[in-house]
Amino acid sequence: MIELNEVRKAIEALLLVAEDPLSRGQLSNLLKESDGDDDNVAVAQLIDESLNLIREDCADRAYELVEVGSGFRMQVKPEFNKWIAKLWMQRPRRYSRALLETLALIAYRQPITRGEIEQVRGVAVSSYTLRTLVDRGWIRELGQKELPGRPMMYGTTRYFLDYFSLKSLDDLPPLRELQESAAETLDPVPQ
Amino acid sequence: MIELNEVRKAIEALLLVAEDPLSRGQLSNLLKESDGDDDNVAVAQLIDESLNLIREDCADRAYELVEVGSGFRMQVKPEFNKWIAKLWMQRPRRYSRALLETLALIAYRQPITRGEIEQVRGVAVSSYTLRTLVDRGWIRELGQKELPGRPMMYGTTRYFLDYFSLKSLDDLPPLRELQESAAETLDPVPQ
Amino acid sequence: MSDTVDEQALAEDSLVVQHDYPIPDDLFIPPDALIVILEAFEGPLDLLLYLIRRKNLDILDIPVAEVTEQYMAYIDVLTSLRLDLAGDYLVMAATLAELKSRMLLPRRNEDSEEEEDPRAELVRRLLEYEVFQKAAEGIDELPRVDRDIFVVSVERSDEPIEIEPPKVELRELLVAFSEVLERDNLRSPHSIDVESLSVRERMTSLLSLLSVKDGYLSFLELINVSERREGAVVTLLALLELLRDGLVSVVQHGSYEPIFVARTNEIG
Repeated sequence: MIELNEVRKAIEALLLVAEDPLSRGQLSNLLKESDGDDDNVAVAQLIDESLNLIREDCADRAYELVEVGSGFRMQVKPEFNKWIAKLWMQRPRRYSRALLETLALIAYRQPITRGEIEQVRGVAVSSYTLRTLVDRGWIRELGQKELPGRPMMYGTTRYFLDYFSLKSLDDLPPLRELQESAAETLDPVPQ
Repeated sequence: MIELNEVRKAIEALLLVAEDPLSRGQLSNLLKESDGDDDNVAVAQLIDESLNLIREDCADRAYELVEVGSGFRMQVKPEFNKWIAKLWMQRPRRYSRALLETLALIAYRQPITRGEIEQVRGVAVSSYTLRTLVDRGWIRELGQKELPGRPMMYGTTRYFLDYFSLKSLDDLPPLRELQESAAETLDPVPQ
Repeated sequence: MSDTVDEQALAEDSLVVQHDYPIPDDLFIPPDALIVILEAFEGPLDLLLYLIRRKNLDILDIPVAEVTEQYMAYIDVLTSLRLDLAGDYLVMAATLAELKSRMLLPRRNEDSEEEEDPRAELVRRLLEYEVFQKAAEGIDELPRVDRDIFVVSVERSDEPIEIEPPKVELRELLVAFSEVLERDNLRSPHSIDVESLSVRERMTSLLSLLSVKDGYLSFLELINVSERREGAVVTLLALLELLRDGLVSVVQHGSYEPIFVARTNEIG
């Protein structure tokens, strides 16, 4: 069987890399396999001791060990949120191309379903994108279309018009004009 | 100005959460803003001291502080990879020789056009290969070359360095050495 | 060789071939194996390098006749299997044939004492290609994120962080739209309808009006008198669009009876 300090570090590595929390059971499986016939009780004890060590060890560190519903995970202590907020603010404050294209398609082609957006864009539209647009108040659900699967239709909101200073959707440049002029007159979006 | 231990933990928090490595400049901006008129030199020194503290601190830990192309990141020490391998279900992707050779040419000969790559490889470079490399974020278009047809030139990205754990392009395995060793095994050209 | 084939599958094959060099010396090669081998070569230079290395030939003093013969034998087999040969292979075949004939010609020592070896250009290309073959292997061996390196990523705590959402300018939206249309045109060339946006907008507002009122609305209720004739036309066109899409249904109990409009589906 592996030694306590080794187990502690192995668990540390696993928790720091895992995308989801890891339960005691998962940890035990991950650690046992290496030897084969470890004593279950002994392994469980070793894991508990390691988790305690890690917990103590985090006292003077920016992260902590937290137990949530599905197991253990490492997370940054809440008092460091202000730094994280700054980091996020510093990031290029822009929406992704996927999001802008989705919004543009909804504006010009409403009412439009997710499938129809995907057809034009040629790639999947993430739920996250649509949720962001709804949260931002730019689009809304218009009801389901009478098609197999009853897909939701989306359209723009009044707030969308306000935000972009449009009196009505008619103020959006007509497609043909847009296509002709887009390449020449519109500079690349500044980064 | 903030106290060293506080800076250390803030940097720790930032590096643990950030999706990409953070450069000294980014760290400095994040830490300075809070006060406004901090002395740049003092901040830089504080950051360096903190980074050293973090580095020392990792001695008995499963992770380490590493500097790559675009800055600093925390990564699991290689000796703990065996534990993660069990957790990590996704099998590492293997890349075709076509893709790797194209990438190698772009890395060592940038800026380089598709035509120039084809000349060396003696075979057409598929758009698929280039697109995959762009999608992976390893290469980018650098602009068109002033030649007939204005072909696009390609170069590697900072992300390429990060992904392959290189601090700079100088860290690539030296090419000239390869050439010499190739020449050594061969007789001189008969005249 | 074009790599429209699944790159990943190809990668596995090529790696195998690269290390094992499985072409047997005798002439018989199982056709299946040959396809794999064909796909494993990255083009004529790769094939030539392989032929040279396999026989331990001196790359700087290539016996052109011998190599050409092997290369052509290989091409013949491929052709007999009716595999689509990339043009590059045929170009190389022509180059080799030309080299072979030039090597047969006696060297003229009149003009220059050291006339360049006719093979020089080919040798230069082979050496250069080999350098990058090795370089590619070198890159493949570099420690790689998610294969050899695992970056630590820790969640932040669940306490919300207040962040102002990014601002967007109308111009950005227009660029996004023209880009998506451009891509769409490239993929499936079809003309884009120039529709009146006011109709689209009206479709949206009719739909939400009908969902709010849940039930039937008379056609006249949908017409806003203050919008005058143009407004009525827009509403009518929008209604027709919605009808065509099966999103609304129109009911009239008899001639001259009021026309009612309803959403075809109940929104839950």
